[in-house]
Amino acid sequence: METQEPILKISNIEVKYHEVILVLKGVSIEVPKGGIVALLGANGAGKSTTLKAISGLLKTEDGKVTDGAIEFEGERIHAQGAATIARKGIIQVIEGRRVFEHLTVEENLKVGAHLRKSGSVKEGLEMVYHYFPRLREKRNETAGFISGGEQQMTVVGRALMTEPKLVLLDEPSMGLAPMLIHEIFNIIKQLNDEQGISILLVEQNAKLALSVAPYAYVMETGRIVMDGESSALTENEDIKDFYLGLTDKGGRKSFREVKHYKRRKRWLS
Amino acid sequence: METFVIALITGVLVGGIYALVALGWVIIYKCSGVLNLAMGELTLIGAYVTLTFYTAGVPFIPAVLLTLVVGAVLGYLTERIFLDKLIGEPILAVIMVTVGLSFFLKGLVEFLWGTDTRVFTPPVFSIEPITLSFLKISPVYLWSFILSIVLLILLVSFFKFTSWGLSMQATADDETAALSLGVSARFVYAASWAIAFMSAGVGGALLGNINGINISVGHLGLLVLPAVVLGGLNSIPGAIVGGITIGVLQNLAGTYLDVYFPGGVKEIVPFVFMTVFLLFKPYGLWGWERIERV
Amino acid sequence: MVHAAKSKAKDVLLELEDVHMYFGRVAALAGVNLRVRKGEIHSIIGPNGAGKTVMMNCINGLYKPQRGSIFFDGQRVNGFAPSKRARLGIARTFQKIELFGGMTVLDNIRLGRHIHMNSGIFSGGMWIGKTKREEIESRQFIEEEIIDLLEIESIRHKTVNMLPYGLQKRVELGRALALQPRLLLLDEPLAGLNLEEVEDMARFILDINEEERWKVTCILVEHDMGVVMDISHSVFVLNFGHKIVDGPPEEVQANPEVVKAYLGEEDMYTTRR
Amino acid sequence: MSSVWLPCGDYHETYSQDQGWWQTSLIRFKMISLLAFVFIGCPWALPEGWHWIAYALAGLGVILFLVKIIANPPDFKGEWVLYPFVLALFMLYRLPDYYLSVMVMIGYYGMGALGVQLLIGYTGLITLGHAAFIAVGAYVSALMVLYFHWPQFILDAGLAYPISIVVAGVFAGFWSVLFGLPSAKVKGFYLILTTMAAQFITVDFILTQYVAQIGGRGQAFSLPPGTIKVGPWVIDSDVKIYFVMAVILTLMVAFVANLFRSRVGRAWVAIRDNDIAAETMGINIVQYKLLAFFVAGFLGGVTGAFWLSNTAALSPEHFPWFLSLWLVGVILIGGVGSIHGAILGALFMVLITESLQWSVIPLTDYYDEVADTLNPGQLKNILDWLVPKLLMDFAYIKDMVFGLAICAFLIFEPNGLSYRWWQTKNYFNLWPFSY
Amino acid sequence: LAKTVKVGGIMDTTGATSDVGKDYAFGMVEAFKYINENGGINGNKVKYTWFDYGYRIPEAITRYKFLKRMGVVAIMGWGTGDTEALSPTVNQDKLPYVSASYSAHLTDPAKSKYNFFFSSDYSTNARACLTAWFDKKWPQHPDYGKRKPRFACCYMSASPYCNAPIKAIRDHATMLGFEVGADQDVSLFALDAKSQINALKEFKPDVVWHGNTTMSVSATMRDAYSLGLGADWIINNWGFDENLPRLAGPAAEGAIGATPCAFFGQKQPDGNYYKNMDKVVEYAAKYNPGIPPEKRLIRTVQAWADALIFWEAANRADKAGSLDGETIKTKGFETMRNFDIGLGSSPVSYTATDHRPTTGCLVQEYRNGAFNELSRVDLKARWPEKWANEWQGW
Ligand SMILES: Nc1ncnc2c1ncn2[C@@H]1O[C@H](COP(=O)(O)OP(=O)(O)OP(=O)(O)O)[C@@H](O)[C@H]1O
Ligand SMILES: Nc1ncnc2c1ncn2[C@@H]1O[C@H](COP(=O)(O)OP(=O)(O)OP(=O)(O)O)[C@@H](O)[C@H]1O
Ligand SMILES: [Mg+2]
Ligand SMILES: [Mg+2]
Repeated sequence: METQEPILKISNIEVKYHEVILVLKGVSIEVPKGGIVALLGANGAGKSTTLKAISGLLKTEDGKVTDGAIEFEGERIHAQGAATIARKGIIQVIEGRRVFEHLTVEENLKVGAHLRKSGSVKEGLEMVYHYFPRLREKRNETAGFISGGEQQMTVVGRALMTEPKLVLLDEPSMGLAPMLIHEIFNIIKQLNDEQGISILLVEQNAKLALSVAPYAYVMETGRIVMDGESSALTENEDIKDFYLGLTDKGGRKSFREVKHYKRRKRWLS
Repeated sequence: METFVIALITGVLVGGIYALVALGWVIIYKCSGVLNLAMGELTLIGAYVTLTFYTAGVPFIPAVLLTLVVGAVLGYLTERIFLDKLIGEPILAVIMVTVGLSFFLKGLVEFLWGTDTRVFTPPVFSIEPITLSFLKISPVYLWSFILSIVLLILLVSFFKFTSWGLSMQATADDETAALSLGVSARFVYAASWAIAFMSAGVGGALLGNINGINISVGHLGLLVLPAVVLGGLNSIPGAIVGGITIGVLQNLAGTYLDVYFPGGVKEIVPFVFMTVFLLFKPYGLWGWERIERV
Repeated sequence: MVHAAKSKAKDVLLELEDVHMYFGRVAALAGVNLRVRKGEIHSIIGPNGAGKTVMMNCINGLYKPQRGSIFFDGQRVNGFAPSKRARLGIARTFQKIELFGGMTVLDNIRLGRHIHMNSGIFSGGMWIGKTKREEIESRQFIEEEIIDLLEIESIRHKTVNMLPYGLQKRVELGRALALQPRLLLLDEPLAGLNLEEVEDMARFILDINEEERWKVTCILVEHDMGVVMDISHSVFVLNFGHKIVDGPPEEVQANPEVVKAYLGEEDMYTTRR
Repeated sequence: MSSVWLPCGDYHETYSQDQGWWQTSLIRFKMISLLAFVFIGCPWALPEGWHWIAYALAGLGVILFLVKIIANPPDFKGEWVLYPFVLALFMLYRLPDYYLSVMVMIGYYGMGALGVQLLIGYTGLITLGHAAFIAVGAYVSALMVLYFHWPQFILDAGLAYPISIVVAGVFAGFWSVLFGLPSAKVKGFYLILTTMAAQFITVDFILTQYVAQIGGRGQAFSLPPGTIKVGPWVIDSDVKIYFVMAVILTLMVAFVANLFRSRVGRAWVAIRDNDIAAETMGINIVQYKLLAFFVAGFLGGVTGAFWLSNTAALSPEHFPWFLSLWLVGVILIGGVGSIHGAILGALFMVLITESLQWSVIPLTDYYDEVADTLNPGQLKNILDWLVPKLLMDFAYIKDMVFGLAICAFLIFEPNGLSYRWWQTKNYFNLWPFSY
Repeated sequence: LAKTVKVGGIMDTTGATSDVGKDYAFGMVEAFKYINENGGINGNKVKYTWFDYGYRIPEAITRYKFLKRMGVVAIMGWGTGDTEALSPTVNQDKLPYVSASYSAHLTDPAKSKYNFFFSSDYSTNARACLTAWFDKKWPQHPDYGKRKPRFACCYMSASPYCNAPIKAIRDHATMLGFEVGADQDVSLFALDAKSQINALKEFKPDVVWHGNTTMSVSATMRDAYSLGLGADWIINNWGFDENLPRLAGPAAEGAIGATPCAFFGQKQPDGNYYKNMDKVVEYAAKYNPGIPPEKRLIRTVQAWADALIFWEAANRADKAGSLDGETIKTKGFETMRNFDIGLGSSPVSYTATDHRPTTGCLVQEYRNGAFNELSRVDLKARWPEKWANEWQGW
């Protein structure tokens, strides 16, 4: 799939917060048109920051792309405003279920609709309800009061309403029940197949991420430390140890055992 | 009984004026979560601009329409110059900027138009009252009442049925999320200020006709706060209902309580009432409640 | 106190009895019964929107159930405000982090000590006698017990909302511990953590639960089956307000209804990390 | 919560040290010098013919310095060398009365702002009615001083006014709690209204309509010279007023500062940042909110009582709603959530307004001196046209500039002065080893 | 050898009373130009520095201290609130304080030694107007002789300016045999006074005294007009000026008020200017050409009058030897006996025991488009012993 020309091309960008805190130290990522790419990494590695850099939301947090370039369909976008970027078809699903609490679920979806080029709002809603039947039931509830999982669906649905070309998903599985996690990930796959939407996926649950994304990058403290085909990565010892939690023997280790030995080697940095 | 009805009707009509100014507050709060303490000055400017056109020979209605245009432009500029840089800063700071703004605008008004009282000459509305049996109603109030209702309908339908209105509310709710969906916060704020300026302009134009304009007209900007709160800070119908309720309250108090508590009862009754009222409805009639889910 | 007699069973710390909680039409809890024994880790699992968080809120008093009673250590606590329940020894962490963002880690944890201090405005304002003593004692406790346990020496003086998510979760746990609670409610402490942090967190929970100087009873709400099945003594499965089963992990995993309603047919260990 | 950084090489062995007032010797030096400046530097100078004392002190400083470098005794603190010099310097000069009266205004607004800071900055209760409590304090104190029948010995000892200050504080405190009650349910901006209610009900209604009428209007609350007496001193000159201000302000700041680093203060901040979490930590929200209102009211009351000493007659017009707004402005300029904020803010606001006022003088001078000396010509014509216009509209231009100053300030420094202050301070605390 | 004499001013050009305050401030500046261009104080140049205090009393206090430090010999003040607040300080500092507040409380040297103003005080004005109405208007009333005339007051009871003369008014009304109704509170910023008027209609007064400034006065009168109250209006001096007819329109017809002096540019019945009025007009045109004459108010004239009495006092003091506050008071003001300022004001006299400038005043009435003299009332002539013994200081 590397043969395909990329829809998004990040060439070693550097990101600073408040002009001082250097968070990204030369990150390069490529997302092929109509592909899914996973981005793994520890907490504080800079995954969300990367996504914000792409979608332009950095500026609201006094962050800045100080070096490198971000190209979307061959056009440099990192200097543009968040709203402009969104209009181009890059939609970020922000970490932590940022629904419009006071609006109803349906209104939440409608807000997304104002970017639609083709198709009416009605069709859009139908499409979302088709993927998330549960939202149809809650359509008139105040979004602030529905449960975490339902909020997650609302946020993803809202992104779909905009007819995006590229969706940046930040930890979609966070706090979801196992069944729902499957559901969401199936839907992600479907969207990718049926709507041809390209997806950049940030996920803590490495095993799942690697199962849906054919290609993945691994991040540590602001650097890409490893990337490759998922199949290859799953075989990598370090990945196994740190992201899949399998012991050398491939079996699972019990947390009660983990308890008895403390820190281990800190790798690659 | 007659006195009561008189007080009631008077209150409703005076409330119309309050409603007009209250609208300005609500619009800005609804779209950017900011309490605009410069509201009084916006009203002032509206009044003076209309007056200037009127004295320049433009008939009243066109003058008001022109004021709307000017208001829109001014509102847009204000947002661009003063508030744009503050997007994402602590809300209190933004509020304080509006205080600074009120100083600036006040100074500006005094500089441009002076502090002496101006009047619409020739008078737009006749002072001769419209008489219905024992009721005597002065035309200005009647008009402002009608106008506030019209504005109510316009604005409500704007926020309910246009994708614009929705985007604005979304921004007020969660700016970042709205941005991520391509809603430009800057534009929303600019628009909200423009609208607020316009409604304030109309309010001012009518206020100016009640009895002349000078800076003290700006005081109304704050006296309507109870009306705003009564309806809920971000409810447009609330502003109207609030305005009218407060108007009625004041007049009833003035008529019946003044005997027992001589002196400014009329001015403070709204505040007393609102304090008690909030105990039962902490977010006014239709204000957005703070969602407390952990 | 009719019920008081019933739940006198020595080893029961917390007991929910036929608790109902409605929000308009939504029945978040419809007659839930739960018994938590002293010293155990009791997990609560269930689909999103099942009512787990609501249950937590009922236990520590943020919500007031319309029906049913809640006993803590044999005492009926329905009427009590959250602050009062905290004084009785119920502490908790939150699903979405609820730290005091502006403060340093140290101050956050200090706040946990609130109920163990009692200096008023005057001694406080003069900074004399009691206040001074208390402050120093509590500081000592925090340093030696909590900061040491959670391995957060390095970030003591950092402002919390600058910290990455994982550490914030840890600080929140520390703050809860500072109350020296008898019952600790953990609402999705592992959500959004990566494997390594999950392991650490699990270790802390076990320490708190087992080590002599803590011995805290824990109620754990979590979607991470791996950890839940691993470390909890018994698991309570909640499905939209109703209990499905309540028993040891093995039994629960076996239960077909649970699999259908919650885990899903496929290999349940996909979501295990 | 600005935690002070320590320069490396400067450790704390015990926790009590870590909790202490002076984190480093440098800070101690700064604080003591500051106090010396406030109490000696500004208001007091050696009378004619006594300047040799200052020089003597300087001499002592030199000697200490020599001792330090030659025979360095083990427990000889470095800053001891500096104190004599500082003192000597402060003893030589003093501010003219007018500047003292400006300082008094700064102090007055500073005191007022402290209460507001406590409510808004530390407990997150937005108030726009603080002037009401200042007013209550002022009137209580005035009533006591004027109408209360004090036992003679108290009058002789000059305790009447000091006592009245405390009583005023307590009374205002309870008054404030009364209006704080709604805060149990009312949150956020809606609280603004209830506090505004406090303002209008208290000042515009109760005080003006009833209290101010006691003993016949007008002269009733004018304080004949000599009424305000602290101990042996009759407070009748700017210097004495200044001292009253300095003492009260210092006590207030110390009190509040201590409060904020103790249990109560932390509870308030917790409520501000996240009331739900605070409640689950065992903090009784309502109780602490009311406590905050009480303390704020108390500070307000004391402020008002102090104001008596600076004015010769009391009328409700001293405490308009504008004052409440102004005080909020002060803390926003100074920085929300810091004690420095209140003081720095007051400093900024007063100095801005004052300097704007001064700038009128050259304009007036133009007529009286410049105009005639200029020989007729284009320039003179322009000036003759421009200056009167400026002079007449000066007040408005002043308002505009003031407004712009506030806006500009908040746009470029939205976290207020105290933030910068904090940075610089830490820079100096770490100095010279600031790595 | 000529030295410069410093005089300070504390004016309100941005505050609550700026609608009249600005005109007064202008007038004051022009007046001092005039003084300087006519020899100053016995050849000494006067340097007049004024500040705006925005009607904020703490501000007024700092301004006062600033001026004191500049070493001014006298201060031209403004509002009642701040004048009374400063009065004791002024006594202590021995600084003559010529204010635009004509509150009777300032006329008793026992309490306020250094406060002066040229005009009849509010209480005197009110007494005079009531008397005038009672003499001239009441007899023409159909119910004359059938019943007592009914009287009520409208004012902002919170404002020192408004409520200063209330006690005197009540006293005078009862003395003349009015039936006095309940007061109505009208805020200075009131946009409408409908409820107050409705309340008044219950009482059916024949004449109402209004104690506010022009804005709210006109508002009240318009409502009274449109609600058909049908009473005559007596208006205190700061509410009675050229703006009243502009604002109130037909409602202003028949309004009665005491004017401390003639209106701006007003001519005597014989058709030529009052004494010094030509100067006022001339200097207004000369130094503020920007403002058209019809925009200038009686306030300018009042400012002149205040400036001129100070000028006279200062001249006398200077002749008497020195120009310090105390001399200006004792050798200056308190030596004036029936000194005629011109400008249509009554001649002023001050004694060491009595600072009431005049014993009566000119009562004017607004009718068909112009202010006309209704009558000149001299209270001292009419109630000598009350004037001497009772009516001072309130
Ligand atoms: N607004 C900000 N100001 C300063 N530093 C920030 C800001 N936001 C993030 N950081 C820092 O940037 C680093 C990366 O943050 P980021 O949220 O991108 O990590 P992440 O990989 O998304 O972690 P998580 O898995 O918790 O989302 C963290 O160390 C964090 O402290
Ligand atoms: N304050 C509230 N007002 C109205 N409805 C509420 C409120 N709190 C919870 N609910 C409803 O109660 C139900 C249960 O919510 P809860 O947060 O307990 O789910 P949960 O089990 O915690 O799910 P998750 O695992 O996603 O957190 C949801 O349907 C939600 O809509
Ligand atoms: Mg992230
Ligand atoms: Mg939950």
